[in-house]
This record gives sequence, C-alpha cells and structure tokens, in this order.
Amino acid sequence: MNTTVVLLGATVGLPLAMLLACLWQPLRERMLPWLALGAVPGLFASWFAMRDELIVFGNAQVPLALAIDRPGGVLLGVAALLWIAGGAYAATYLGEKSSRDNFVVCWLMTLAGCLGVFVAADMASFYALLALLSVGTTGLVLSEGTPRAYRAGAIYIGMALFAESLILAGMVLTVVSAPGNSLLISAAPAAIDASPWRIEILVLLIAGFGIKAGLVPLHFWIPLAHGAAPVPASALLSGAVVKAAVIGLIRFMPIESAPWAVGATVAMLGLLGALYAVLVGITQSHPKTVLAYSSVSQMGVIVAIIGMGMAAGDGSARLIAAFYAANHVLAKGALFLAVGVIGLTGARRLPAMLLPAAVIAVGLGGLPLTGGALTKEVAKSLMGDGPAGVLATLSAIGTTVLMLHFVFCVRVTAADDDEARAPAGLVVPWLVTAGASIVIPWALYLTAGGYSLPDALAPKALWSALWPIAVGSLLAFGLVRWGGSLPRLPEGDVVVALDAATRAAGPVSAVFGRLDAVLRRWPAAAMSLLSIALLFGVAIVAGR
Amino acid sequence: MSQLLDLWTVLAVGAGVFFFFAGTVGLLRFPDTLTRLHALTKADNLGLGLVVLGLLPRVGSPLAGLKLICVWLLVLLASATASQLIARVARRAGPPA
Amino acid sequence: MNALPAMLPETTTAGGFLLVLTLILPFVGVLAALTLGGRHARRVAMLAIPLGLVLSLAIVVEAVQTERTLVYLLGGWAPPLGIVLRADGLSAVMLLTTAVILLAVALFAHADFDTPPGTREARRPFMFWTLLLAMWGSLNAVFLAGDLFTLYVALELLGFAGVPLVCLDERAETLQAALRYLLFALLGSVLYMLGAVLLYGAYGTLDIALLAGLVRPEPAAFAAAALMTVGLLAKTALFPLHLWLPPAHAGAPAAASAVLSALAVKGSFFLVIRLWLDVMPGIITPAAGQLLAAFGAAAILVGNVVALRQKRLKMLIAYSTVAQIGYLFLMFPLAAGLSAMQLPNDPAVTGGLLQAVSHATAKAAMFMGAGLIYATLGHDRIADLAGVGRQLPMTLLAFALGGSALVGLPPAGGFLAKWLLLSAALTTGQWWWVVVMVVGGLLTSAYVFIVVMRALVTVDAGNTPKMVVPRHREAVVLALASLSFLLGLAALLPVDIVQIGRPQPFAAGLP
Amino acid sequence: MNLALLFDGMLVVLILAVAVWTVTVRDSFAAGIGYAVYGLLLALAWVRLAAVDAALTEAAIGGGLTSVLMIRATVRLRAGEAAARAATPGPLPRLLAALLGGSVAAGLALVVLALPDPAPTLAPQVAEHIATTGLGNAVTAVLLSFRAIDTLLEAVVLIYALIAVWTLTPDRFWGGRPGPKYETDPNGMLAYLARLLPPIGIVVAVYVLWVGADLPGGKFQAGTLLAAMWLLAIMAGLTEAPPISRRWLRGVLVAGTVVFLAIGFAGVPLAGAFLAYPEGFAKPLIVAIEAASMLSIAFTLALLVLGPPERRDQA
Amino acid sequence: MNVPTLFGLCGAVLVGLGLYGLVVSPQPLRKILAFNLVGSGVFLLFGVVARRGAALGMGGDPVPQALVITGIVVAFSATALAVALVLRLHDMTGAATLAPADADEPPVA
Amino acid sequence: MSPALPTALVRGALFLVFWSALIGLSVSSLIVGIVAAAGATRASLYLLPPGPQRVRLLPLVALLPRFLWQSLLAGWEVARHAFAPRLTLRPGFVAYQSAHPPGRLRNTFATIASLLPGTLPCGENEREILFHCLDVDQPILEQLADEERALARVLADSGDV
Repeated sequence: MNTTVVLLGATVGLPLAMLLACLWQPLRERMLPWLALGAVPGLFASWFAMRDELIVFGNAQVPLALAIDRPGGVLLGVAALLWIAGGAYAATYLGEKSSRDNFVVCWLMTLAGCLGVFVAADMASFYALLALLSVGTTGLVLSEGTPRAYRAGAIYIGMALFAESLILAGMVLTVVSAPGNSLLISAAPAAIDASPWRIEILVLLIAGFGIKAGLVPLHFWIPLAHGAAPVPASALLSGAVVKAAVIGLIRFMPIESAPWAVGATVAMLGLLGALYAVLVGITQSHPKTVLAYSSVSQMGVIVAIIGMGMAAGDGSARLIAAFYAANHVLAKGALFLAVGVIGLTGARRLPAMLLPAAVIAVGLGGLPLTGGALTKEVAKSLMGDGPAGVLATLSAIGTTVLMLHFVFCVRVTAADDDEARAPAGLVVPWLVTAGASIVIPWALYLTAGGYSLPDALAPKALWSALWPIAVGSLLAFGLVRWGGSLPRLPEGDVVVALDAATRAAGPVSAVFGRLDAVLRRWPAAAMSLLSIALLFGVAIVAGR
Repeated sequence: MSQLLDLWTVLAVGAGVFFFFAGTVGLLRFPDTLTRLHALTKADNLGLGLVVLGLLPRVGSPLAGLKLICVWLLVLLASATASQLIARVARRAGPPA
Repeated sequence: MNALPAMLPETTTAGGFLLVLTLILPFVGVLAALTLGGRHARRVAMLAIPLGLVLSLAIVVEAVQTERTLVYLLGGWAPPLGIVLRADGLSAVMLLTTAVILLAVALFAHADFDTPPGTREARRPFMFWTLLLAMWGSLNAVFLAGDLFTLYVALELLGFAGVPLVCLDERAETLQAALRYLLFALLGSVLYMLGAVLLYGAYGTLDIALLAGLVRPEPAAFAAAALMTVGLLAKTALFPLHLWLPPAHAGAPAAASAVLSALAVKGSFFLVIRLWLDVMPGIITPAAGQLLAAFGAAAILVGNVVALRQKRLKMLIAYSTVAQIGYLFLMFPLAAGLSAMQLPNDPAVTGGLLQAVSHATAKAAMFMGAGLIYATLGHDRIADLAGVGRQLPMTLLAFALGGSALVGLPPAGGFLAKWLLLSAALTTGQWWWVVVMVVGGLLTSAYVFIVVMRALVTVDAGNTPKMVVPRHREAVVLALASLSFLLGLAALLPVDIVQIGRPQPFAAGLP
Repeated sequence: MNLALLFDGMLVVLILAVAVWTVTVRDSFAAGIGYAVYGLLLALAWVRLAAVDAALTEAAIGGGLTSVLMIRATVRLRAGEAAARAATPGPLPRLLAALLGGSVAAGLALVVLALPDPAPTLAPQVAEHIATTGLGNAVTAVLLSFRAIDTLLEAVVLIYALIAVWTLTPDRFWGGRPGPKYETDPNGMLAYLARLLPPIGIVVAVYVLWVGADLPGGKFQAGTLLAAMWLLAIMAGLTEAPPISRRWLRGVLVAGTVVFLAIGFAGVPLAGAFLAYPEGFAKPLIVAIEAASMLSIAFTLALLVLGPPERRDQA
Repeated sequence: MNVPTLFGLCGAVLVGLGLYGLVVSPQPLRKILAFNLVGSGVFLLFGVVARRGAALGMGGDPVPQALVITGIVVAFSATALAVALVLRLHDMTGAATLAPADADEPPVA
Repeated sequence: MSPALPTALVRGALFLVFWSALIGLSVSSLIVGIVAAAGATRASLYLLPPGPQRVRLLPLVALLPRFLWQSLLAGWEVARHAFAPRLTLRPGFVAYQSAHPPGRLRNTFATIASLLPGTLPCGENEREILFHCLDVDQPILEQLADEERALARVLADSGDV
C-alpha cells in the first residue's frame, strides 16, 4: 500500500514539484539536465504498483483518485521510458538555446499531464491533467518561435480545447447519469450504458478523444504540431502524448455493451483514416511530417481496434489496444529521435544509424519478429477476416510504404560533413529507445496476454506478417522510381479548409464590431433598455 | 358671522387659485422667458396673497396670523428678486424661446 | 388589514454583530480618510482592509459552523417595520471575495497612489484610497442588506463610488465614460426603485424574506420583476446595455479598473440573484429565464468576438468583462429548470456564484497585470508586447493563469463553475447553453493565447523599460491570479458555503 | 370630494403640461426654469397626498436646489447649446422612443389601477411603536428609529457624492475653493436679497428642525434651507466658499454621520442593539442626531451645488 | 377615480415622459433633467402608495413617506454629480455631448 | 461691537418675535429660539452691517394699501393676457432714469416694481434701470416715478440704527 501510494503520488507529484521549482529562476535555469528524472517514478510505478487498487484523496463529493489498471500500467511504463529517454535527449539537444527555460516548463507540464492521465482514476483529475497536457504541449510546439510554430501552436490549442470541451460535456453527462453522481472513471462505462443520453455521451466522448487521437478528418493539427516541435518534443508528442486519447477511450467506452453500429462506425472511421493518412503521408517530404502522418495512421488502427471491440462486445480490446499503443509509443519515439541523430550524422557513420531506424520503421508495418508483427498478430483476433481485416492488412501495407518513404526522406537530411557524428547525449537515448522498442513488446506479449513464443514464431504467423511487407516494399520501390509525379499536398492537408473558414470569419467579426458600436450609442442603448424592460414584462405575463 | 367668514375664505382662496392657474397658463402661453416671468411672479404672488388673506380669519392666534403673513412676505421677496435675476440672465442671452 | 404570513419573527443570531461591524467599518474608513486627509487616507485603507478581511473570514467561519444565515435586527426592530442585515452563504462568499480582492488591489496600488513628498494632500492618491473604501462599503451594504430600499441606497452608493474611480485621471474620454456610466446607472437604479415601490404598494413590505412569502402572480409583481431586473441589468452592463463599460473600465487607472471590473458589476448581479431566486422565484417564468440567459449568450459571443478585435490590452480585457458578465446570467434558466424538475438547484446557483468569484479574482489580476505592462512599456498595444515575457515573467504568468481561469481550465474556479453549469444545463436538457459555453470558452482562449504569445516573443535589444516595476507588485498580481486558478479546489471543501442558508424548496416534500 | 377632485385634476394637468414643456422646449435654460415651476407644483401634489414632509423636501431640494444647479449649468453651457441640439435624433427614433416610453407608462398605469384594496400599510405598526421614540412625527420616527440605517446610509450617500464631485477637481486646484469667485455688484439685486434673506432663513431652518420631531420637518428640510441661504450669500459675493482642504470643513461634513454612528453604537451596550435608543432617551438623542446632521447636510448640499474647486486657495 | 389613483396615473405618465426625454435629449443636461422627471414620477407613485395606506388617523403610511425623502436627497446627490461631470467635460473639451466616444475606442491608460 | 449693539438688539428681538410667530410660546422652544435668533442676528450683522438708512414706520403703513392694489392690478393684467383668445402682448424694453444711486433704496424700489403691473426690472447701470414691459403702450415711466417717490419717504437717510 505504502509503496503504491508513494509511487503513484510521485508519478504525478514529482513533475509537478519540479514545475513548481521552476517558478524560481535559478532552479529553472538548472532544470534541463534533470528532465529525465521526472519520469522515473512513473516507470517504477508501472513495475511495482500495478494492482487494481484505488488511492483516494479529496472528499466524498470530489474524490481525487489514482489507480493503475493493466492497460494504464502498460502505457505508463512505456511512456515513462520514452519520457526518460526523451528527457536525456533534450538535455543535449537544447543545450544553451535561449528558449530552453520555456521548453523546460512546458516539458514538465506535458510530462505531468501525460503520465498523470494514465493513472488518474477520477474524471476531475483526468480532465485537469488532460488540460495541463494540452497547455504544456502547446508550449512545446511553440518553442521554436517560428511563424510555422505559431500557426501550429494556435491550431493545436484550439483543437485541443475544442476536443476537451466535447470530452467535458460527455463527462458531465456521464456523471449526471452515474449513481450518486460518482466521479470515478471506473463507474463511467456502466453509467454511460445506463444513461438516457447513451448515444449523446458516446458521440461526444468519441469525437473528443478522436480529435485528441488525430482521427481523420480532424487530424490536421497533428502533422502541423509534430512537424513544428523540436525533435525530442515531437518524439514525445507523437509517441506518448497522443496515447492520452487511447487511454480515455479504453477507460470510458462501455466496450462490452456498446451498440454494434457505434463500434462499427468507429472502426471504419479509424481504418479508413489510417489508409488516408498513408496516402497523404507519402506526398510529404519532411521526415518528421511523414512520421506524424504515420502516427495519424497508426492511431486510426488503434481506434479501430477499440471500435471493433465495441462492435463485438469484446472487452479484451482494451488490453489489445493498449498493447498496440505501447508498441507505437516506443517505435515512433525512437524514429523521431532518429531524425535528430541522422541530421547530425555524416556519410561514414550513416549506415550504423540508419539501419536500426529502418528496422524499426518497417517494423511498424509488421516486420516479423518485431513489436509491430506481434501487435498485428494480437489484433487479428479482433479484426477478423471481414472488411475490417482487409482494411487492416491494407493499412499494414500502406504503413510499410510510408515507413520506407520515411527512410528515404530521412537519409537525405544527413549532415554534409562526412565525418560528422551526433553527440553521445543524443545517440545513447536514441539507441536505448530503439532497443526497448524491440525488446519490450516481446516482454509484454509473453507476460501479459497469455500468448507464448511458439504462437509468435509459427510459420503461418510469420508468413501472414511478411507478405504485406513484401508488397509494401515493392510499392515503395515504385514510389521512389515514379513518385516524383505525386502531387505535393500541404502539411496538414484539410487544414486549408480551416484557413478558408478563418478568412471568412473576418467579415463576421467586423459585423459584430459594428453591432457593438451601434448598440453603444446613447439612444440605441437607452431604447434597448426600455425594450428589454417591456420584453421581460411580456415574458413574465405571457410566459405563464 | 362665521358664515360670512366662510364666504370670505371661499372667495379669497378661490380667487387665489384662479390667479395661480392664470399664472401657469401664462407660463405656457407667453412667447419668451421674460414675458413668462411676468406671468409667474405677478399672478402667483397675488394668488398666494389672496390665499393667505382667505385663511387669516381661520387661524387661532395672532401669532399664527403673523406667521402666514410672514410666509407671504418671504415669498414676495424671494420671487421678486429671483425674477429680476432670471430676467437679467434671459435678457443678456438674447431673445430665445 | 395587512395579511402577513404567519412566520416566526426573525431574531438576531449569534455572530450577527459581525455584520454590523463589517457594514460600518468601511464607512468609518471613508469618514476617517476624508477628515484626516492627505497621506492618512492610505494609512486608513491599509489598516481597515485587513481588518475587514478578518471580519469577513469570521463571518464565513460562523456561517460554516452554524450552517445557517447570520441575522442582525437593526435597532432591535424586526421587519416589516425594521430592517435586518443578513448573511447567508452567498453573502459570506461575496464579502470574503471583496475583502480579498481589495487587499490585493491595495497592496498593488500602494506605491502607485502615494502622496508626492512635500505635498500635504494630492487629489489622485487621496481620492483613490477614499474611493476604494467607499466602494468596499457600498458592496458590503449590497451583500448584507435585507431590505429592497436599503439595497437601492446601497446601489446608489456603489454608483457614486464607481463613477469617480473611472475618471480618476483627468482626461476627456474618461470623463465622458464616467458620465455615461453615471447616467445609465441612475436610469437603472430608478427603475429598480420603481419596482420596489410597486412591491410595497402591493405587499406593504420591502423585506426580502417577507416578500418571498407574500409575492403572488399579479400585475404589480410582474411589473416589479421586469423593472427591477432591467434596472439591475443596466447597472451590471449586460449586453446590449454595456455602452459605458468598455471605455470606463479601460480608461481608469489599473487598480481602479481591477476594482470596477472585478467587483462593481458584481453588486448589481448579486441583487439579480437575490431577486430571481429569493424574492420572486414564483413570478419568473421559464420564458423570462431563457430571455435573460439569451442576453447572456449574446454578451458572450459579441463580447468575446469584439475582444478579439481590440488592439489594446486594456480594451481587450474590458470587452472580456462584457463577455464574462454574460456567463453569470446562464445560471438563471438552469436553476429554474432544476427546480421545475424537483431537483435541488445547487449546481446552477453555486456554479453561477463561483463564476462570479472566479471572474472577479481573475479579472482583477489581469487588469493589474495590464497596468504593470503599461507601466513597463509605456503603452499596451497588443501587437507590440514582445519582450514582456522577459521583463515581467510573473505578470505574464499571472495573466496566463487568469486567462486560464476565464477559459475554464482545471483546477480554476472557472472550471468548477463550468462543470456545475454544464451539468445543470445537460440535466435540464438545455443543451443550447452548452454550445454557448463551449464556443465562448474557445473564443476566450483565442485572445488569451494571442496575448501570451505576443508577450512571449523575445526581443534582442532596444526595448528598455519605461519604468522598472517592483517585484512585490508583480507578486501581488500573481498571487491573486493563482488564487483564481486554484479556486476550483474549493470543491474539496467539506461544505458548499454558497448553499448555507439557502431555502431548499423541495426538501420538505422529499422523504 | 368632487371639488377636491376637480382641483387635483387641474393640478395634475398643470404638472403634466409643465413636465411636457420641460422635456420638449428647445432652450435648456427655459427647461431649467420649467423644472423649478414643476418642483413647486409637485410639492402641492405632495400636500394633496398628505405628505407634508415630502412636500417640504420636494420644494426645497427638487424644486429649489436642483433648479439652481440646472439653471447655473445651462448658463455655463450656453455656448455649446446649439451644437449639442444639432445631435437631436430624427423623427423615427423619436417616435420609437415615444412608443417605448408610452408603453412603460401604460403598463405602470395598469399596475396602479390594479393595486390591491384595502392597501397594505405599516401605519398601524408605526402607530403601535411610535411611543417608544417619544416623537410625534411618524415620518421622523421611521427615518431615525425604525429605518435608521437608511438614513445613516443616506448621509453617507451625500458624502460619497461630494467626494465624487471633488474628484473632478483639476489637479492644480486641489484643495482650493469650489466654484468661481463671484464678483457680484455689492449693490446689485442678488446682494440685496442675500443681505436680507439668510438670517430669516436661519430662524426658519432651526424651526423646521425643532418641530421635525413632532410636525412635518426635519434635518433635510432644515439643512437644505441653510444650504440655500449660504449659497445665496456666496453667490452674491458677500462671503466665500471655504477651501476644501480645511480640516474644520471636513469635520463639519462628517459630524452628523459621526454623531449618528456614535449614538448608534452606544445603543449596543445601552439598548441592546446597534441603532437602538435607550428607553426614555430616544427623543433627545434623535434631536441631537438631527441637529448635527443638519449642519453636515447644509454644508454638503451647498458644496454639491458649488461643484469642484475651480481656483487655488489664495488664503 | 379617487385622488390617489389620479396622482398615481400622473406618476406613471411622468415616468414615461421622463424616459422619453432621457432617450431623445441630445444634451446631457436635459437628460439629467429628464432623469429627475422619472425620479419624481416614481416618488409620486410611492406617495400614492403611502396615501392609500392611510390608517389610524395618519394621512398616509409614514414608511413610504420617509423613504421618499431619502429618495429625493439621493436623486439630488446624483444630479449634482452628473451636472458637475457635464461641466467638467465642457471645461475640458468645449463641448458636452455623449456622442463622440461612440465613433472609436478611446485611448487608454 | 458697541455701535452695532442697538442694531443687534433690535434685530435679535425681531427674529425672536418671528420665531414665536412660527412656533408659538413655550419655555423649551424659547430657549432654542434664542439660539436661533442669536445665530440669525450674527449672520445678519455680517451680511448687512448697520448702515445710514432707517425705516420710517408711518409712510410704510401708508404705502401698504397702494402696494396691495397695484399687486391686484398686476395679477389681473397677467390673467387677462393669459386667457385672451389671441395673445395681445406688446412686450418691449423701457429705460427708467432713477432718482437714486445704486444701493439698497434703489434695490427695494426695483423689487417692488417687479410686482407692479407690466414691469419687470432686467438690468441697470449707474443711472438707469431697464424694465421689460408686457405692454409698452402703457404710461410706464410716470407710474414708476410715483412709486419711487413713495418709497423714498419710507426709507430715509439718517444717522444710525
């Protein structure tokens, strides 16, 4: 009990304490090297505290509760690992940059929020940490200080807050429906199920978490944000932060009892989005942007897993989705970190750096023996052989294409100086992450899911993983050969619609301005006053 | 005797009210500030005086009668001087409405 | 002849004398400041305000411990002949909020409003401190008085304290703003009084508690409800009756703006709550509730959009106030809807009041922060805020925290308020207010974001501060903003202070 | 009944006619005069409503001081009058405003006609308790005992208003004398009046205050009268308004409220409640409050009319 | 029709008239004057309420009568402040209207 | 103070009589009355220091009925004009050469004249008083001269009091 309390408390508490310490300038200036430390309690918590037990602070009306369930524990562990590696990476990457103070503060906010949502067991804490996460992430996106970063940051926070508003509305409805107005998330699925507004709640929550997860067509902010952030931040955003939406869906969705149609719709949206993101991704040339589109695609698959779970009423989808997501955390984190390393590496050392990256990249598509293959194998039980299975296979092929495209793109960014080498402060965390991304899925596969080594090494399983890779590789070859004629879609694709809407908002805002000016003239205001008095009179007399 | 006094009261107060009314009608009908002032000061003073005269027989003591007369005199003083002061301002300001 | 309902006559409760002290202390302060003059005015204020904070804390503690309304019969006379002072949870919370904000403003303004050396008495500092006390006294009167006419006098006091605060600086624009403010406030209070007159004509009393038991659906009550409501709305500057607010709040010195925006408009809002929820809940129809909240919604949308269009920080904050006032009025149809469904209306009432308190603390901090920015840069053009993040990190943080409280990010008070209002709206099926709240929150976040972004831009050289702001002033602003930001933790308190002494109309009927 | 109704009807017609004229007449100066007449007519209406206290107050403050204030202001603003008038709204807004105002009036009229009969009243309660105050004038009893807090706050209102007016002082004149220096002809008409009237006014004011305990009258009426007398002497150039920085002046301004508060707090130990009077001492204490308040009110009202300081304190 | 009702209707009309003046008068002073008309109409209504409450030999309910006195003093204070503002504005700008600030936002401090 | 003492006593007594007229006779009110009269006298001596003119009682009594009659005429004239179907006013200004220098006598004269039919003083200089008249065709100057002479008999110069 005591270890659990301490570890769980420290998971959120240490980053927050470090954040508070940053209020004092001298500490803030010395904080950068210690960033990695902030995630350590989270890592330990996922090891030593994983038992379904509720730690409650607060009072009866507002129980602030922490807990680690198995999906949460899996995600917490891998996320903490990535945060540690990313923190170490950032210490070198940021160096003496002038923006580092802001970066440190935002990093700690994001860290606290990100690890916090995995252990939050009541809606108030969950929402609060989610909001902290959004604000911190916005800061990370902005930290390059370029116009591109500003645009990305503005769109990011707008979408994040919009999503959170939807989530908030859904959560409020859930609480109102829950017996005793319970704020505990564990009570949510049952409450949603029994609620008279079941469909409304589902739509609100799925839309909200869907935006946070980058579900197409509300994904456009992800390529912008992940493209604009500094490398270590992108790694965390694309790897760990987007998983907050996954844990939200896992915890809130009444998977066992949701209407089939809802689950099927979600699954279709996810899979189609996964394919769409691949198609857009291969038109991009910036390696980070390509990775971001890959994240959109992979998140689509994860959402689809949950959707399929809902359609089938199969609660195991929770753990499967968490597993799939955990693999993506490490793999995508490692790939983003690789971008920074390769950018500083000269031709002589390039193969040593590029090879692991390529393996992990193709692994995402399901290369046998990698985490990607394991996750796809596990997911297959849910996807089945119907349309969903076909789409899932298509997305695996697509992912292979996209990842190979990434490898080509990133290779081009290698340093001009043949002898250049990335500093050890970058290389070591990267290699650690890369290693973990290979090892940990195996560990999870073998310990958590009731699967065994022979399952994974069965020839049938190997073959079914291999052939999409092969097809994908062929296609990728074709892409390299003839891909020059592909259209160049703008980063964030459908964001152009948003831009158009923003331009249209100008005249509307001007109308409001004129309305305000007119109403503030004396005769108009005084007459409004009298009219309102009469209106109230009418409303009171006639309204009864 | 008392009937006679009553009659006196009714007549005097009635006349007083008539002059008040006349003064107000004048205020509304006369064309400019100065002529309006004529209407107000003269008619209203007379009206008040007549009311006081009408009420005099009804008061109990000579002191109370003195009080009424004092009231009238004070109003006379005030309105006579005030009207002159207003008239000066009105004349200097030219002949507006 | 006059059929008053058979109620137990009220008596002075334990701790009731605290109400007298709280009411009178600021007035004694005003008198002392006026008589002693010169630099004594500031000393009086610095002495009286902490004392008042202690008193209002004592009231809150007493109310929490006894869980009932504090009452004091003035002169020993019971209503309807006499007048009582009452402090229920609503009053206690507002008293405490006022005292806290005034203390922050006083600490912030301490250096700004100093009598220049060698001068016996200077207008600006002398008047500022006196008016600060005056504002405080009138607010306390609004929160404590239990009689509609006493409240009228208190409202007028509020106006007379607020108007000169607007034009403390001698400029034509502020004078004009003050004149508009005064005329509109006067119009508002005369309509309010007209309503009170009609109520007396129909029921023979002006006491709030007695009226609550007497009011029947009949013409006098209808007219009174309409007139008093609109009068109070004019004084609260609810859109479209906000003509005076932006120039008035933007034109005043920062400390004065903080008080005006945070507290002055809350006085009349508080009376709307009293009127709608305590005096005549049976008169107000659902249509009227929707109408009131519709003006609130219009305020949120127009206020926020126009705020986004502003080029100057103080104007932006002033228009933000226009919008935030709108939020306050969303509670009325929600409370009515809950009552109609035989549910306790706590979420709506607590949410509405919490929104008021949250806005008060956040907005005071933001205006004071804007004042520091102005002092440092010599201007407050939003486009040219670059470098502020470096020069005034605490202020910018305060602005961001205050902004987050306005947006409603947890754990800010604004979040808790939003949560409660949302749950009331969704429970009663009034989803359209949810849309308004969401859109309003997004628009709010847009202008907070813009300002913080501009200020975070670093500049290399050339931006020498006009004036170096002392650290403690920044600290005061930050402390107040942090308070606002952490206000949501009030949900962790063991009791809902706001609900103390509130009638629960259905408590009797439920098992 | 019917003769009385006829008289009241005429009075109402006159009041409304003067009111319409005051609102619609082009010249603001004339409107100011109109308002003075209106105030006096309204005082008559108050007499007809058996509210002589209110009649005195209306005549003194509504008809008197307010008119002085307005007329003085119109004279000073005369130069800008034409320009300001040019901003008059067009016929359509005017029609709309008339419709709105008319609707409000019509609604009110309906409410007036629907007021309950018999009317609720607190008169019996006042009659029951007035003996404890030792006063004969029920209005004074209400003002200083039953609803003393209103009266206390009202005194504070006056002080607030004065503070607010003083805030408008140009910085360079702070602490100076309010209003312009009145260079009036010492042999002129105003001086003539100002020499004769004020002493009489003082006697009348003390009278109004003294009888206020039992008959219509009281500190407001008396204070207004004193203020008017003082203003007359000031405007006639016979005396000068004191500089606002003077301690004694500030002391006089707050004296009434301070005495009120002191007696109010003395009531806590002596009579069991704030603003309660010890048994048997009510009347003298109330007279003491009234006397002190009269002076404060007189000074406050006069200074309110004079406005913010407009010149330095040369003394 | 009795006396109180007659004056009650008079008060109602005065309120409406004053409101009209308050809306349409361009000069601030006239607005202030109109405000006083509204105020006096309201007070008159209160007087009517008092008169209707006559009882026990009192010509009217003394409570509203007392409140009217308070109200008149408050209205005067307001008038004095408003007039002082108008005059100060006039001294400063040479004009006294409420119009120009409508046009654009004022400079702020 | 000594030269003013008799004046003060006379005025104080007058004020006390006025007070009694207002409130009636009683001991408690007389005490207050003395305070009030003292205050009034003090103010009176400040505002109107004892001057060379004194009031003669007999001519004053003689003036009264004449004045009352003139008032009646004045009121009647206004009423006549006010109720005339068509306004018959012929307003205009008339300058009157006063026999007296500016001062209290002339002021008193102007005050009384303002209550006379058709005349309203509305300005003056060293020698003239400007009257506004409702009907300039009337013999106004003669009337005014008569009035002034009558008044001069009441207010005559003398040593003190």
